[in-house]
Formats: sequence, C-alpha cells, structure tokens
Amino acid sequence: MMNRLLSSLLVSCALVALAAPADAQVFRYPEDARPTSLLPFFAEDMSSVRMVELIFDSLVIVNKRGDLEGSLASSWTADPDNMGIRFVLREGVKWHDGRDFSADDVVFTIQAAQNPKTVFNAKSKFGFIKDASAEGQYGVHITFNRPINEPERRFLFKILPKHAFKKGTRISRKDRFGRKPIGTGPYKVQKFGARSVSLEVNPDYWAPARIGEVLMQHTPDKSAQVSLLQYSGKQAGVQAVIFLPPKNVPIFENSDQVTLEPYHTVSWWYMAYNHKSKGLNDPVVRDAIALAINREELLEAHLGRGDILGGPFTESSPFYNFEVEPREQDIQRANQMLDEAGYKKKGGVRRKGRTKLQFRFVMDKELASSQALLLGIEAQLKKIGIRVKAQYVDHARYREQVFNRQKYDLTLNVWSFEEVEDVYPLFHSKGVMNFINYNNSEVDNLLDTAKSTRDYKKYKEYMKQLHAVLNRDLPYYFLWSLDVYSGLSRQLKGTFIQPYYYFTSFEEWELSP
Amino acid sequence: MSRAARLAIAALRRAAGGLLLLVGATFVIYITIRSAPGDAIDAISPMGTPPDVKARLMAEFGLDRDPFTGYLAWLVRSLTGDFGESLVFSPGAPVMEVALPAFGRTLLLSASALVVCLILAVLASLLLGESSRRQQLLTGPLYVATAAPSFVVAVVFAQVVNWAVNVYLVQNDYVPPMWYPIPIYTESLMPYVFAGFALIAGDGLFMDFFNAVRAELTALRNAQFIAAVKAKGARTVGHIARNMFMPLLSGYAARLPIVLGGVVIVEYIFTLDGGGYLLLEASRERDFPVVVGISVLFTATIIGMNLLADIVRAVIDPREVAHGG
Amino acid sequence: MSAELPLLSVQDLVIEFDTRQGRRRVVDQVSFDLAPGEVLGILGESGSGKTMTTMAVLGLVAGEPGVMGGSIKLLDGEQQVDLLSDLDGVLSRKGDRVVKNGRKWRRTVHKRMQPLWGRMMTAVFQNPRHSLDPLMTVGAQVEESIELALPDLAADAVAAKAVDWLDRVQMNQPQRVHGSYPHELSGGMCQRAMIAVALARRPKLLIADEPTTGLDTTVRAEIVELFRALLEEERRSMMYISHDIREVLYLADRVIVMKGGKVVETETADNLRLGRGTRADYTAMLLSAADLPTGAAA
Amino acid sequence: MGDKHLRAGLIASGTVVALVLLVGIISPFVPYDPAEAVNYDQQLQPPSMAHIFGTDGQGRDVAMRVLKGTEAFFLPGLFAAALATLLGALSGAVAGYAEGWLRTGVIGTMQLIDTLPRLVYIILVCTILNPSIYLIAFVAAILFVPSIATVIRRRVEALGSEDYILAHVAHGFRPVRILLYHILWLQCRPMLIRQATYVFGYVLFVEVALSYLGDYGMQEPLPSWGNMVAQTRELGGAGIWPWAFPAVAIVLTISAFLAFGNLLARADEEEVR
Repeated sequence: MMNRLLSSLLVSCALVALAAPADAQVFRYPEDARPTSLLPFFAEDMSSVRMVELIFDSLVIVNKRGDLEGSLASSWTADPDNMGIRFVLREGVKWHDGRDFSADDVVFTIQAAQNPKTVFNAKSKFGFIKDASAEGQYGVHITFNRPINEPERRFLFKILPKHAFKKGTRISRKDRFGRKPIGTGPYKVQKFGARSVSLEVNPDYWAPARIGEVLMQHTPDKSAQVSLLQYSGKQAGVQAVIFLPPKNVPIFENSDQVTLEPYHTVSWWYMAYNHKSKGLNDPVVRDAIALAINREELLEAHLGRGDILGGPFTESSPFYNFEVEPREQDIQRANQMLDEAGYKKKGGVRRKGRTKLQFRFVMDKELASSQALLLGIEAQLKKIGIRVKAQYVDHARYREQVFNRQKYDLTLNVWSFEEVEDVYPLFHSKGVMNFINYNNSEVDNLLDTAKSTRDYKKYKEYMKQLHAVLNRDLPYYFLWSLDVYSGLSRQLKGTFIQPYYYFTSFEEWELSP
Repeated sequence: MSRAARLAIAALRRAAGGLLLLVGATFVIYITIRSAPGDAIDAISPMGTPPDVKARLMAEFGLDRDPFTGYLAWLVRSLTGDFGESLVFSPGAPVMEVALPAFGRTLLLSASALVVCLILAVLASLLLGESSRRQQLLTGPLYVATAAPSFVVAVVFAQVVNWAVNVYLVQNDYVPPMWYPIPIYTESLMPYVFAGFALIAGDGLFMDFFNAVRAELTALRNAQFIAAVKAKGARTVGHIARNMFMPLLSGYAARLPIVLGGVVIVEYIFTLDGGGYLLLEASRERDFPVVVGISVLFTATIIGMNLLADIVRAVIDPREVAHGG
Repeated sequence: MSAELPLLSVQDLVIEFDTRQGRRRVVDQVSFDLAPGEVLGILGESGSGKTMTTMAVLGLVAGEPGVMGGSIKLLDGEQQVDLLSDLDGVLSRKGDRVVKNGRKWRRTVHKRMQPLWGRMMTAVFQNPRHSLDPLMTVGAQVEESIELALPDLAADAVAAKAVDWLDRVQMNQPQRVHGSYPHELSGGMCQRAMIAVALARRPKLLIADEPTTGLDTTVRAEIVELFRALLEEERRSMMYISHDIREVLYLADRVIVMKGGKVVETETADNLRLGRGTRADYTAMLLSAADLPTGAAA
Repeated sequence: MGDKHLRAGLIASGTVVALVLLVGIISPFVPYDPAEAVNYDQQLQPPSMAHIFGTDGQGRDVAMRVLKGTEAFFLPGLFAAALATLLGALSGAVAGYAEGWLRTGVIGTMQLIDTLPRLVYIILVCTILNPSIYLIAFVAAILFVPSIATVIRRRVEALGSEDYILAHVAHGFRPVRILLYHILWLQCRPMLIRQATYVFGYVLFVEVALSYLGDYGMQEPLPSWGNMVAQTRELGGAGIWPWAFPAVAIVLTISAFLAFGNLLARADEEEVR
C-alpha cells in the first residue's frame, strides 16, 4: 500500500518535472547564506560581496592576470608626490534606471563613506582620502592625507548613484537601496526574495554579459549543493558551487559534467590567543600550545589541501618570509618547556601558582568543520596537560562575544583579504581589529614605520621582519591557507574566478545548453 | 433580537480580553528580548566601533530607552501598524512587509495540514470506532508511529524520498524533479506537501485528534438524545454532525499552537520560505524587530484562533451566551 | 382481548454484560405481552433489568455483548415481526459459552428496526434535559417528528401543528417554548416537550422509561397527570416503566414486577390496587411500603 | 480498553521507560571522552559486533553516543516534569479554591502564559540568553504550568461542591489538608501523572529539536539524539545508522513515556473507582 502510494507519488512528480520548460540561459548557483544587503558598504558577508560584484562597478578592477584594469575609470594618473590621483571616467555609462553616470557619483560615494554617521565595517578603507572633487562630468581628483604607494589599488570599492540617496551622504544600513539596488554593472536585480535572488542581464552595459539570467538559491545544506551540481546538466541542477567541501572534491575529479576550478583566496586560518587570559600572556604557554598541534593532520583530515604557514601572510604574498621555518608538532618539547617554566601537572591539568592551564575555546559554528577541528585540537592539547572547554556559538554571538567583548581564551578563525594583506589593524596595539589585546612595542614600531614609508621595497622588508617577529612571539598561531575549489559545470565556457569577488569577469562567462 | 445583542456584547468582551492578552504576551516577548545580556548592537556593529558610534546606532534602532518606555513606544507605534524596520534580515524593510507574507505561508500550511489531519481523524474514528477489537490492535502501533516529533518524521521522510528518487529516477536517467534533492529551495509546491505530511504524521497530532474525535463520537452515540432521535425514527447524522462541530472546532483551535510549534523546524528541514524560517534566520542574525514581529504574529494567531472559536461557538451553541460569559 | 395478537410479545429475553468480575446476566428469561391499547407498567428497583428490557425492545441496548437470546415480536399491521429471529450467524456456541458477533448483530437489528422506529414505537426517557438535542429549538424537534409522521404536510401547517402539540402537553406559552432551546426550559418543561416530540411522531406504542426520575416531586405529579390526561384523551398503547409503585398503579392496566433481572409477578393494576389474589413477597413489600393493601402472600 | 490490553500496554511501554531510566541513571558513570572517541580509521562502519549500532562520520561508536545522549535530556526532563506538576497543581488548586483577586490573578497569568507559542518562545529565549538546558527545561516547565493548572482547577471547582468534600469540611478538616490530600492527591493523581510524563516528553522533544537545529541545545562533540539526527545534513545518504538509531530512540522514548503516563493514569483511575 505504502509502496504503491510512494511510487505513484514519484511518478506524478516526475511527470511534473518532465513537463517543465527548460530554461537554458539561466545560471544557477547555491549560497550557504542569504545575501543580507546589496548596498555595497554593507555587503559584508561573502554571498553579498559576490552578488554586489555582478550589480555594481568600481573605478578599477583586478583582472585575470592580477593586474589593475580600468572599469568605470578609463585612465588615471597619480600625482607625483603620491598625495593624490586623477581619474578619467568612462563615458556613456548609464545606471540601471537610465540616468547617466558621472563624476558626481564618485564624489558622492567617497563623501558618503566618510560621513561619520555612515557606519560600516570597511570604513577604514576610506580613511586615507582627504578630499574628492569632480572636474567636469568625467574627471575626478582625489587627494590623500598621506603619501600612498600605488594609490589606484585602493579604488576597488563600488560606486553608488548619487540620485538614489535623497537624504544626502548619511547612508543607513536600513536603506531600502540594499534590496532594490541601482548599479552600473552587467546585471540588474529582478527579484530579491528571502531565499533566492534573481538577476537579469543589463543590455546597456558596455561589454554586455553573455548569460541572460542569474539565479542565486539559498541552500544551507552543503550535501544538497553537491547533489545539485551533480545534476547540473539537468534543469533542476546548478551550474556552480562556490566552495566545494574538501571531502566532496574527489567526486568530481574525473567527472565529465563538472570541472574543478582551484582559486587562491587571500585568506589564512589562525588560532587566536586572548592575551588578557591568565596563562596565555606567557609566551612559553603559547609556544607549547603551538608545538602540541599537528597542523598537517588537521588540515588533511578536515579541510583538504593547503599550505602550512609561519606568519600572517599566504605563500603567494610578497610579504611571506620563506626564511622562517613553520613549527612542527613536538609534544615532547612542549611538555619539557612547560615543565621548565614551572607548570606542574595535577590531575591531568598543569598549573603554576594560581594559574591553571584550562581555557575556554570559543568557536563560530558557521566555520567549516569547526567541530572536528576543535575535537582534534582538544585531543592534542590534552597530551601536554592543557584542557580546553569548548563553546560553540552562532555567528552573531561569536562576533559579540569574541570580537566586541573579548570573552574567550582561545578561538579559531579565518581572515580573508581583498587584495593587500594589511595586518596593521590586527596586531598594532591600537589596531581596530586587535581583539586579542596584543601589545608588543616591537611590533607596533615595525607597523608604524612601515605605514609611513614611501618605498615599497622597504615596506616589503618591514613586513618580512614582522613575519619573523610574529612567528616567534605568537600573537596568533598561524595555521594554514587553503586550496579552495569551485565546482563548475562543463556547460560553462570562458570562466575565470576572481579569488575574492568571484564574479569579476562574469560577463565573459558563457553557458551552452 | 436580544440574543443577537447579547452575542455582540459577548463577542466584544471576548475580543477585548483577547486584545488584553495580546498586549500582555507582546510585553513578555519584548521584555524577553530586551533582557539580552549583550545588546543587538554588539552583534551587528563592526569590530572596534567607537562607543559614540555604537550609541548612535542604539538610538537609531530604538534600543537606548529602558525596556518599559521602549515597550510603550513600540506598542503605540505597532497599534498604528508600524512594527519598525528590519535591521539585518532585510535591512530597512518594514517588519510586517517581511513577516506577513512568510507567516501567511506558514499559517496556510499549518491550518490546511490540521484540516487534513482532522478529516483523517474523523474518517478513522468512523471506520474504526465501532469495532473495539480492530481499534485496539491498531492503536498501539499507530500510537508509536505518530508520537514521533514532526521534524524526525520530516528528516526520515526526506531521506527516504531522496533515496527513492535516486534509485528509481536518477539512476535510470530520468530527469529528477525540481525539488530534488530535498533540502533545496524551490518554487515548486512539493516541499509544502512534504511538510504538511510531516506535520500530520508527527507530534502525536493524529492520535490526539483521533482519540478526541472518537471519545466525542462515542459519547454522542451513547447520548440519550441520540437514542431518542433514533427511537422516533429520524436520521441521526444531522444531529451528530451538528453536535460534533463545536468540539472539533475547539479541538482545532487548541491544537493549532502545537502545529505552529512543529512547523518552525519542519520548514527549516524542507527549506520553506515561511515564518518559521524567518524566525530562526532573524534570531540567528539578531534582527530583533523581525523576531518580535514574527513572534507577535504567532501569538496573535493563537489568540485569534481561540477568539474565533469562542465566537463561533457562541453563535452556534445557544447555551453559550445564556451563561453570561 | 386474548383472541387478538399482542402488539408486543417478549419471550425468554436474556441480556448479559461483560464486567471486570466476568459476564453478568442483567435480564434473565423475561417474558411478557402487551395488547393493543393496553398500558403496561413495569415496576422494579434500579438494577432490576427493567430499563434494559425496554432498551432491548427499542433495539438500543448499548454495551457488550447485550441481548443474548429470546424473541421480541411486534405486530405490524396484520403481521408479527420477530426482531430477534434468524440470528444464527450472529450467535454461536463455543464450548459452554455463547459467542456473539456484535458488529453483525448491530447491523442486522438496526436494519430491522429502521422501518419500525417511530412508526411502531418511540420512547420518552429519564433525564429529560439529556433527551433533547441541545442545539435545536424545541419547536424544530417537534416539527421533525411531525414531518416524519406526516411527510406531505406543508411547512406552515407543520409549525402550527407543533405549537398545537406543545399546547396539548399543557405547556404554558407554547408559542414561546416553540422558539426556545432546551437549556432555557426547566426539567419538567423539557419532559413535556419530549412527550410532545414522541407523541407527534404518532407511534403505535409509546415507551416511557422512568419519565419522572430526577424531577421535583410536584413536577413529577404534573407529568403523571399529563400522561393520565393524554391517555384519557385518546386510548394509546404504552409501556410505563418506573420504580414508583403509585405512579405505575395510577397509569397502568397491567403491571409486571421485576427484581434481579427476573419477572417476579404479572398482575392487573386493579388487582394490585385492591389487594386481590396472591402476591409475591417482593411485590408485597413494595405495596406495604406504599401503604397499599398487600393481599395474600404467594 | 480491556484489562488485558491495559496490562500489555503498560508492560510494553513500561519496559522502554525502565530502560531509558536505567540508561539515564548509569550513563553519567560510563566514562566517555568525546575528544578521544574520534577514530578516522573507522568512519561509517555498519553495525557489527564491535559497534552494535555502527560508527558515524568521525568513526565514533553510535551506540555509545545514543547512550550518552540520554544525559542531555534525562535530568532536565525530570526536573521540568516535577516543577511543572508542582507549580501546575498548586496554582490550579489556588485558582480553583480561592476567590476574588487571587483567583482572577492566577487565572489571568495562566491565560497569558498559555498564549505564548511554546517552541517559538523557547527559541526566542535561546537566542537571547544562550541558556543551559536546565534553563530551557525551566522555561518549558513554566510554559506547561497553565495546561496542568487548568485541568486541576476544573477538577477542584467540580469537587468543591461535591457532598463528600463538603462533609470533610463539616467534619472540621483543615482546608489545606482537604485541598492537598483529598482533592489533589486522591482525585487528581491520574491527571498529574499524565501531565508529568507529557512534560518530560516535551523536554526531550525540545532538547532534541534545539540540538537538531544546531544553534542552541547540546553542542557537538557532546552527543545528543538531536545532533545525531542532524548528521543527515553532512552524510547525504552515505550511511543510515548514524542517524537512524537515535531517531528510533527518540520515537520510542517519547511514545513510551506518553503511553506509559496515559496507561498508568488510566489504571490509577480504575483503581480509584
């Protein structure tokens, strides 16, 4: 009875599916999380960042070769003293609502970002700008409050339409523009639903995109994303999965449906020590913890392939110091160091005086494989007499507890960088993102000198020094950077994935039925 | 005429009572949210935000007032239909613009699942009610089967259907249906059907309904006036149906909260774009205005349903108003 | 009278119920006849099986297994219908126990009773408040009876006749009562309404099962008087069941006395009233308790 | 329902209940270190003699985790059941017995609590307070007080006018004794049993549901039947046993507790009669 019911149900559903029209020109992709805001300032989660890339343009972009290329700007010249830059804008660009794009929009965007009442995460990226002024319809001159090397690299931010903000330069997170954005980019928003966003091609774009429609589906279940990619050829399937979980990568290694596309994100994983915690302010303890952890094993077991790091830069970064040898697991030495420093084992946990080496390890649940990673770390630290009390919290609480209130001892997380790895806010004692309460005058000095230098070579040297110092002093334990794979349907042609914004060259992608 | 007047007065009194309850319940919800040890602002403001900027954000989101005046202000504004604006889920959108359509889908889903469940329970008790032997044989297994939480039913069901589609369709090179594999977002109706099935089959709802309907039916069948109706040779169907209606309506109103509880998680499993999903997602993102808004909708539905049942009962049952409420 | 066939003839009726203590026989080999136009009183204390006997006649015994044997014959026109004949497939023997297929039983009896209910007989029960559908006006319930009895009558005539019936059961303000709901009436008024509902159906046999139980003393007297008046107004066949010997003697032509599920005495009301003939002990006890002449002991 | 069936049902459900109680009691004494249970050489082993319920995606023994999973709800469930029954009985008795503002106040409060959608409110509390399972159990208990109190209040009101209660009053028994012993204990016991098992079942449901959702409730690596069922999300059909056994455990435990409470109450009712 149940069987018959089930099979008839299945057959009827199958019929419905077969009867549905095929829409070949729709590019579908799943995201783990919903984009929250498509207003570029507030596009903070990666799914919003990727979608904003399709809707908005910046003055310049990073092209396939990693070079800068004009987008809304057709050319630029830096002032000789590196205290300003002059952009010439592309002519004939129109906003999605038909209005003309002009220099006023660029000036407006900068002013809005600098308005103290506009509060957003990336505000510091506009801090170097002193003033911006329009020079005619297609010229902008921007001055800085300090000399900047290769200033054009700092103009990757998206440009907003001045006419869409009637209330002036104070832009609120709650502005409706976030759901009904008007950009100049290759796609316009057709429908912004709670679980899906659909985009249609912008025919007026200067290099119109080939794919007619883009559909983002919120699919929190990773295994469902993988299944959907497996049926990419069929109309219910998706054509791309942004980030394939490492354990699913082998499924597609010899697939005739899907290609694996590696892309190198400028991001690295770290374990942060709260330097205000008792015990963790002792460099010996930090070192012992680092020595107890087998990074290769954790990486391989839970995250797939990647590079083991010795400092706050990825191996492809110009600042990476190859002379610094990353630590290897050495439990014996870790135990010895702790013994020598006077931490005695008592009931499986080491103590010295009133300091007990038992730490609260706070984890963001949304971090990939967070549970398995922490389990592994916990087991390894146990071998040197250090206990860990795990606390998994959701993303919002994590931000509140770890970043804003600093109620944690240890945590594990990832930093992702758009283009340049600017670690000043992370490790300077006055850095806005120094949530570990790190205070090292040597590091502060290095960072300050590096910031004020005008010579890029010297800057690189300072960074390499910093790498060595940080590897020794361990404000974080720098873990690894991952080889990330996207799964792309073989229907797609001309694909290139930008490591951060992902869809930068999407208008060149093609989708064959 | 006077009955109509009394009815109207009773209905107004009930409505006033319901409104009072709604105010009380929203106060509880509001206070609960405001009792957060960490403020919403810390969860959404960037790391290293200076205190004065935080204070400005607090003011912008109306979190700077103490909970009581905050509640009063909220109450006054919400009476005019303004429930504030979403902070994170859909920044800037009026809360009800986000919450109402989502909750509407949830309500439609739960209400129709409950209707189907009710019909099944009535049919089952008509079929099984007479034979006590068959009923006893079936009750045990049925009890175990339907006591499962609806989300467990949903999980198992999703796994079974995924497996079946894979084995029968995908491996035979048929095109899999739009909703496959199950936890994906799709515009097709099937996930809603699946969710409805899980709601009917889970949370002990069917058994609960079945037992209540059967008890009511048995009591009615043995009622003296039914014997009297039988003895004078009239058909009993009409009398039984009329007298069954009210207990069924009350039972329906009483069970709606159970279904509204189950639907939250079931929606999550089938990735339905409804009120439960909105509640979980907005909670996760600490979008408090949306959380309050959707909770108020849930509460108002429960109160409204009871109110409606009371009023319908008063209209149908001549005994109700006579007692003076 | 003896030459005529009786309207109702009950022979060797057996009713049993399953209880926690095992199967109990509540009606044991009960037999009696009721002639057309006769008022038969059934007298007995509670638990004597008198109500079960009447429910069996009505085909409304609830509980398992219920009727286990005997015959109940009703005179329908010229024909005698046996409600309990040909039930071979229903009752079967298993060792020394009689086993009953309850479902089949109910279906068979229900089918046989369906054309007889109302037309042949109808009933007035105890607890008048529970005998009326709480959701219908009294008038509508009387009208339902009238429509069943006289299907061709026009709607306004039905309504007029309903009011007439309510008047005939000596209801004050029959117009008002017509539009009232049962809960708006007193117990006595409910019972009058119930009698109106029953009589409006024009049954050949009216069964009144303890119609005065649960009513106040004065109301009881009024109801008994109403029955008396109705009987005097028109000769009717009736079974009047009560535990009150005075009521039974006042209304009945003939009386059967039951105790412990058995008939202990069958006698005319006049003989009982006047203390003529011999008496069973139990009857004598009832009579003496009511200060009536007990007659000779059996 | 016949006597025979009542007994059969009691035995069947009672066995499961006894088993859960036994496991719940011994579980804290079984040594288990979630960190050491991980074994990547033994991932997704089907049930065998070594692992009777098989192993999960991280090579952990499923049977052991099902056993340890009882700790997540066992004591909180008992606590909530006791608390809800106690508060429900007391406030029901007060509302049924008292008059005036006290009665109005208690009934109003009960109505207010009753309008809160239970699971929605619990999720709300979880979002705000990140509570321990005991606080969740406490909230669940409070949310159940009205339904218990209403049943008790009706009974108390009905009994209050019964002759034998009036007789007790006339005999000079103290009202408190009449209320607590003659009414609550003797008359309402079956209802209280039924409600208590219901609350226990609900706490199990809430714990399992929250752990399933993952943001609240029991957190990995600590086992809960809920987060075990949630493994379907990662496994995607790779193995049935990591989630099927806990799912069966959930269904059996909830239905057994509800059935046991119901049948026990019915047996008690018949005893009282």
